[in-house]
Amino acid sequence: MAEVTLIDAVTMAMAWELEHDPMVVILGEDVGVNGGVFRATAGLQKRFGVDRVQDTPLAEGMIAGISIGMATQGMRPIAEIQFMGFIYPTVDQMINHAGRIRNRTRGRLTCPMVLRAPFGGGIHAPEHHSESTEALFAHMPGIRVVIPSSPARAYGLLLAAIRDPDPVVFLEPKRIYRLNKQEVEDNGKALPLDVCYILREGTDVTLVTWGAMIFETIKAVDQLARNGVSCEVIDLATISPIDYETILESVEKTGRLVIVHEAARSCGVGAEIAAIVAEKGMYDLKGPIRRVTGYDVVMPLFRREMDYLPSVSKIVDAIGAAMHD
Amino acid sequence: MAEVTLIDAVTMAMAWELEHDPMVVILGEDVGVNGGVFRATAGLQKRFGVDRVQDTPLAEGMIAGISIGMATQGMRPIAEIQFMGFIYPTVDQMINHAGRIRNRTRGRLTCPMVLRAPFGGGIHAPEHHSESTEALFAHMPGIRVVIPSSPARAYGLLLAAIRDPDPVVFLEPKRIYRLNKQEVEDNGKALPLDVCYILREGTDVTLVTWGAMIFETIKAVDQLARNGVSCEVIDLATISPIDYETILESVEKTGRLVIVHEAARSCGVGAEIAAIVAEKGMYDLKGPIRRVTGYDVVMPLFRREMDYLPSVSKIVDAIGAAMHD
Amino acid sequence: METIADFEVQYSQFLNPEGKPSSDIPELAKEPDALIGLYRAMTETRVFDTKAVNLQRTGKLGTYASSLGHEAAHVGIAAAMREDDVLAPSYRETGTMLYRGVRMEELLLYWGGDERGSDFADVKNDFPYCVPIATQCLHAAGAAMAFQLRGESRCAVSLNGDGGTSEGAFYEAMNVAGARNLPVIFIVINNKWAISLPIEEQTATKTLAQKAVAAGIPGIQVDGNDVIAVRHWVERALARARKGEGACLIETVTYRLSDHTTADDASRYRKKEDVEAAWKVEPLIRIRKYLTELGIWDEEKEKALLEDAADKVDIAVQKYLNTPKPPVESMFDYMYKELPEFLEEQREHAIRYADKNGGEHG
Amino acid sequence: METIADFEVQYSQFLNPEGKPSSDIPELAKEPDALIGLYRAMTETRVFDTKAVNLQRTGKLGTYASSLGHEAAHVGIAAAMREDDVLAPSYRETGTMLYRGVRMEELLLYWGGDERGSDFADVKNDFPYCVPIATQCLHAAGAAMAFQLRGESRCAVSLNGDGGTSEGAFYEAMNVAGARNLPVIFIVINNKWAISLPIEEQTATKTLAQKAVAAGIPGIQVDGNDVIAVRHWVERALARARKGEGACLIETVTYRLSDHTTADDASRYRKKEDVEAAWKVEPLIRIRKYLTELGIWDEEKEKALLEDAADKVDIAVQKYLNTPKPPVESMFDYMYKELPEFLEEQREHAIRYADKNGGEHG
Ligand SMILES: Cc1ncc(C[n+]2csc(CCOP(=O)(O)OP(=O)(O)O)c2C)c(N)n1
Ligand SMILES: Cc1ncc(C[n+]2csc(CCOP(=O)(O)OP(=O)(O)O)c2C)c(N)n1
Ligand SMILES: [Mg+2]
Ligand SMILES: [Mg+2]
Repeated sequence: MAEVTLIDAVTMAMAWELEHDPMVVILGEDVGVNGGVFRATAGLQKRFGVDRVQDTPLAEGMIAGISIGMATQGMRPIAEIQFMGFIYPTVDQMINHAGRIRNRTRGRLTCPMVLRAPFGGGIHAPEHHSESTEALFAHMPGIRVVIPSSPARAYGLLLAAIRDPDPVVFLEPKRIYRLNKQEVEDNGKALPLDVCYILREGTDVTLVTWGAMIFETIKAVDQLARNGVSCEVIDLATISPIDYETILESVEKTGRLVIVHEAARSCGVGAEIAAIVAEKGMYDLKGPIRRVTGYDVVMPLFRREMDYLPSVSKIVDAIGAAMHD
Repeated sequence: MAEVTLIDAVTMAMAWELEHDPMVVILGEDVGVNGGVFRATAGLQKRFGVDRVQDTPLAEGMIAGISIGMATQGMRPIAEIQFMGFIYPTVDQMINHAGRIRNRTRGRLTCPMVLRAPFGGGIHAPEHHSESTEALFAHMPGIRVVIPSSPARAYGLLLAAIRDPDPVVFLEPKRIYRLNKQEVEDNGKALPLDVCYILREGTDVTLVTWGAMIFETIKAVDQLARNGVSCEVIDLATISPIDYETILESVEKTGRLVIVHEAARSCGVGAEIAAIVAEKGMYDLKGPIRRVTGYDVVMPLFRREMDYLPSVSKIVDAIGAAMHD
Repeated sequence: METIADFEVQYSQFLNPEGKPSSDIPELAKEPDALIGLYRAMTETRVFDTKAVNLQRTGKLGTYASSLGHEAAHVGIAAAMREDDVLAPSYRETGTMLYRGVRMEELLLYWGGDERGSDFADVKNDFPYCVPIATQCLHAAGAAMAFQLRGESRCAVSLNGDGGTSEGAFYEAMNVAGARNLPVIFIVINNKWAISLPIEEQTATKTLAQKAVAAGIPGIQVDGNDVIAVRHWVERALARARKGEGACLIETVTYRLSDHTTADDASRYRKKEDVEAAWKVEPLIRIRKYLTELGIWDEEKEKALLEDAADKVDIAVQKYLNTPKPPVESMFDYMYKELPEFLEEQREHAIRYADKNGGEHG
Repeated sequence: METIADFEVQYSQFLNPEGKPSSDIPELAKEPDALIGLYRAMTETRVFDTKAVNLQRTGKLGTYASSLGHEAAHVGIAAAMREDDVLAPSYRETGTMLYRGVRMEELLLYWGGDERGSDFADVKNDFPYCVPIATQCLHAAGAAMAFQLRGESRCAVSLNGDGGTSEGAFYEAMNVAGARNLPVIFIVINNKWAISLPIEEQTATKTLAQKAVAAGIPGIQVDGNDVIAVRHWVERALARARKGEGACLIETVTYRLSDHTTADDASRYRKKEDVEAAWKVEPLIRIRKYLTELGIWDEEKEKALLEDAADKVDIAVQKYLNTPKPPVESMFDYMYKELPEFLEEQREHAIRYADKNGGEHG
């Protein structure tokens, strides 16, 4: 069993499916001989041929649109968008077609496609290369949004996404692509979608987060553990639809909720989690729900991007405040 | 002073600004000789000429993009998107440019444009003609989203939107375009943006809603008034940024919050309102926050669209439940 | 200065408006049965269309986009296709869809506000009507890519209007089809109007066929009121694509004789004279004249055809009108293959309030 | 079949790679000062570029997109423009921006992760670098529409790469420019590569200039390593546009001699020989040879120029390196003309935590 990084796990999952399902194809900009700008598809074209791993011309709306066309005709395309900042030309195709075609045709045509994109800040990238706009896709009926936060979950969730009979937007937290390694068995076993993963059990506060922010959150939690604060850490994993039962159960136990995400606050996914708990878990709450998020501003260029992102101290302070409610 | 419909008020506001600001131009599909598919620009081309009121070729991304180009060079374009279901090709330009150019250039270039679109269901329209996806734009930093709910507010808010030094997405609830008339003085007076409008004062429950849903909400409130329930009705008006102070003050008084919107529930704007109150108004709440919204499904074709929409009875029941918490 | 590339756009017509052969007629035009089949389908399309407009006028159908005047283009395209090819139409190509085997009652259901109208009983792989303009061009390209990857001898056919040629998606689809040599045919049905915008204001190009030059694929302009020309060139294009020679663009020039949709009033923006002139070159007359001249058509056959078509349409209308509303929960049941847990509560809520909502709104 | 339209694409070069006139040289090429000015700007661009790459390599700059090999195109374009025209560049046209008057330290600030780099002190109306590919084509068209509406004699110039020609926005911009006769010039800097995708896989067209045919505007292909040709044709195009004759497309053919950006390793996907061959036709050599042949350039002048350029760049680098971080609240202060109330709390939060966050992440 190999120790792999998150991006290795992404590659492994795609390779497994390419190997086992002849209908799976990869397409996107520079995914072929170049192996993707982050190397997620490195070696795959060589191994599976130019038909299965195709470079496309440069047009994201086109990539989404032809993926939909292929998917409705029996293929299982995995399309890569180079950075989330360039995903917006796909919005029309995703909301108006990918998420609708099954419903529109009462199941006659379906759209089993995956739209992969690296997202998030903190890697000193150029302008438009550090966005986190998962909420846009989470608001689209019929679209699943999935975000892994570890190599093992990247592998299992991506396999599940590819096999899912419906469209999945699979967002990869690029800051942690190579942050750490984990043993991941390349056994083709998918992890379930539509469920949260509890990373730490605790009794005092529930923390809900996803993607790269898991790391800041865990650090904050470790720090607070020394002061005797027991945090439950939930990795949302499937951003849409949300497994709110797991969250509600946890809040029932802890009575406190802090949500951490990198995206802008207003109308972010954190708002939906807060809203659900304010609806269904209100009587369990000992105090206000708190969000630690990116600000409602344009992601700053990199000299100030760390000031934009939720940091360990911002999270520690938010949890601390929650404990004093 | 004339009695006018909401759409008349929209036309009046545009005419006023065309008359008084030579930098204002209108552009969009069929806005010229045809006067717009809903007749919002009827007569304007004739009155102000083909330069000031321009038909464009058929491409929404183009319409947004050239509006941005014009706005950065000193014009004040008002662009019409025919239906909200066709607004998605503008998303890339709106999020990556309209909402960013001031920040990117530290104020050197700015983007005083308005993107108008009719939205919402309930008019027996064809597929893709009944969407409410204001939340997508509300999540974009730097973009204002404004929705009027009466002729007077349409007039005043649209004037404010056109004069605003920053980009505004102005969404018009088409179901109530011609629902009722109101006296509106054509005096060029704008109404303030970024504030809610309190339509009814009350003490038992706070209702926050916007656009066409004001009507169902008011009916529900009237019905409940007969049973002695006193509702405060807040018209959100500016969907982003949200005037949360007015909402929090109201909840402080009533202790109960019901949010009503037509858009799909998950990650809708209602979530943000609920989240803010769960953060800052938690101790005022006597019971759970409730949302009455569209479902997380594709807006059904018209034989079932009324079942999708929040109805008076759905709202009445939600308020009733809130009163029993 | 050196010329490094040059391009031509050709125009083709076989039958002129008087029904006279205007150039070397292709083989097809010599097959009486085939010709009669085309004429029959065109007539049925028109009869259906007239009925649909009437249903809308009497409140029995929603907004409807008429195909009046487009019959030669619609039917010519469908007749050239093989059954296992895939069609990606816009919202107007009723004639093409009917010929492909979509049932009349299905199309009525669609325009009557019922999703089941797009669940074609007999046509399994075609795309349904597509409203967001030009988005379907990419679906056709994607379908063609699927056929190419699987080594199937199938083609995809994308249809859009003149207005649709201004959308980026149209060019993106042609470009990828050119670059990847995809078996897809892009057909632009140039009916001169995009709602109120005349083609002259839509683009500065002299033809729409020349837009193919931007994708490095062949483009041709065809008289879209001449069903023989349309069928001939679409057939040729499909044969080419099937041989692995790639995509092409066909512009069929016709005229929108109706309002844009039943919600539109074209008299606001176009001259009566122009419409009258267009009626003189409309597609049914010329093929009927040609058939008559060939001696294979007469008044009696015409009468029988019209009666037949009316009966067919009536049966479909009855089926449509007798179809009860879809169940309320159907808005949930096709969102995902399996209903996610979180939707169950919403589904129950909808059922609880079903049919209580009528008349409450507005 | 009847030919109803035809088109040609012309190619123009004045100076061949050896610096010899290859066709009738335009007036411009006979003005020594002008030529020297162009050569000077090209050289400064290259010196700046080399320095920027080095800064990145030593950790003093973020990812940077080199302009190596594009100097003739970049400078030729800028030199043809008037000061009050407006430029809408992509992320690579450093040479054009410098010539337009953007300061070197501004561009370094940009690539160094500081928004103030796009707040040009001397160039008030040009667009900043644009990263989302081809979106800027529409901004140029919009700017041109503003000039047209106000009756100003100004033009907009849009720049994008070969890869950018696959995006719908590129075609949408050309189409509206054609349809509305806008004073905008679209320039495609065809450097043969879009990151790892060679132009042959990007599109099936023989030239990129022919994409103009789809918009009904003229298109021409120019040797993008020949600064005289670039400047000449852009000047002609601008003069035409200023006279109200509308838009056009100019393809400048060059080669990306560098990696795509400093984050790329082009050896993964392209052959050394190809790059070596491209170095033989690169743009600086030929103009230097021509100037030398004319007797207006020599080793000494060359040395002085290089020293000068190095000094200029050094001063800019010092200014850049000495610029402190922007204040943390600046991420709020330019979002809207006036800070909305709801942002005040977030702004204070950010200030409270400012500079506490270093090193915490990852
Ligand atoms: C993306 C998009 N924008 C706008 C509309 C609204 N709309 C419907 S039809 C139409 C005109 C289409 O003209 P054309 O492409 O020529 O097709 P035709 O209706 O003439 O068949 C417009 C603007 C739409 N359906 N989709
Ligand atoms: C819309 C969009 N998609 C993808 C990218 C990522 N990307 C940056 S440069 C590039 C290739 C561009 O090639 P080309 O247009 O030829 O310009 P060049 O880099 O060669 O100057 C890509 C794919 C982007 N910046 N914008
Ligand atoms: Mg048309
Ligand atoms: Mg390039």
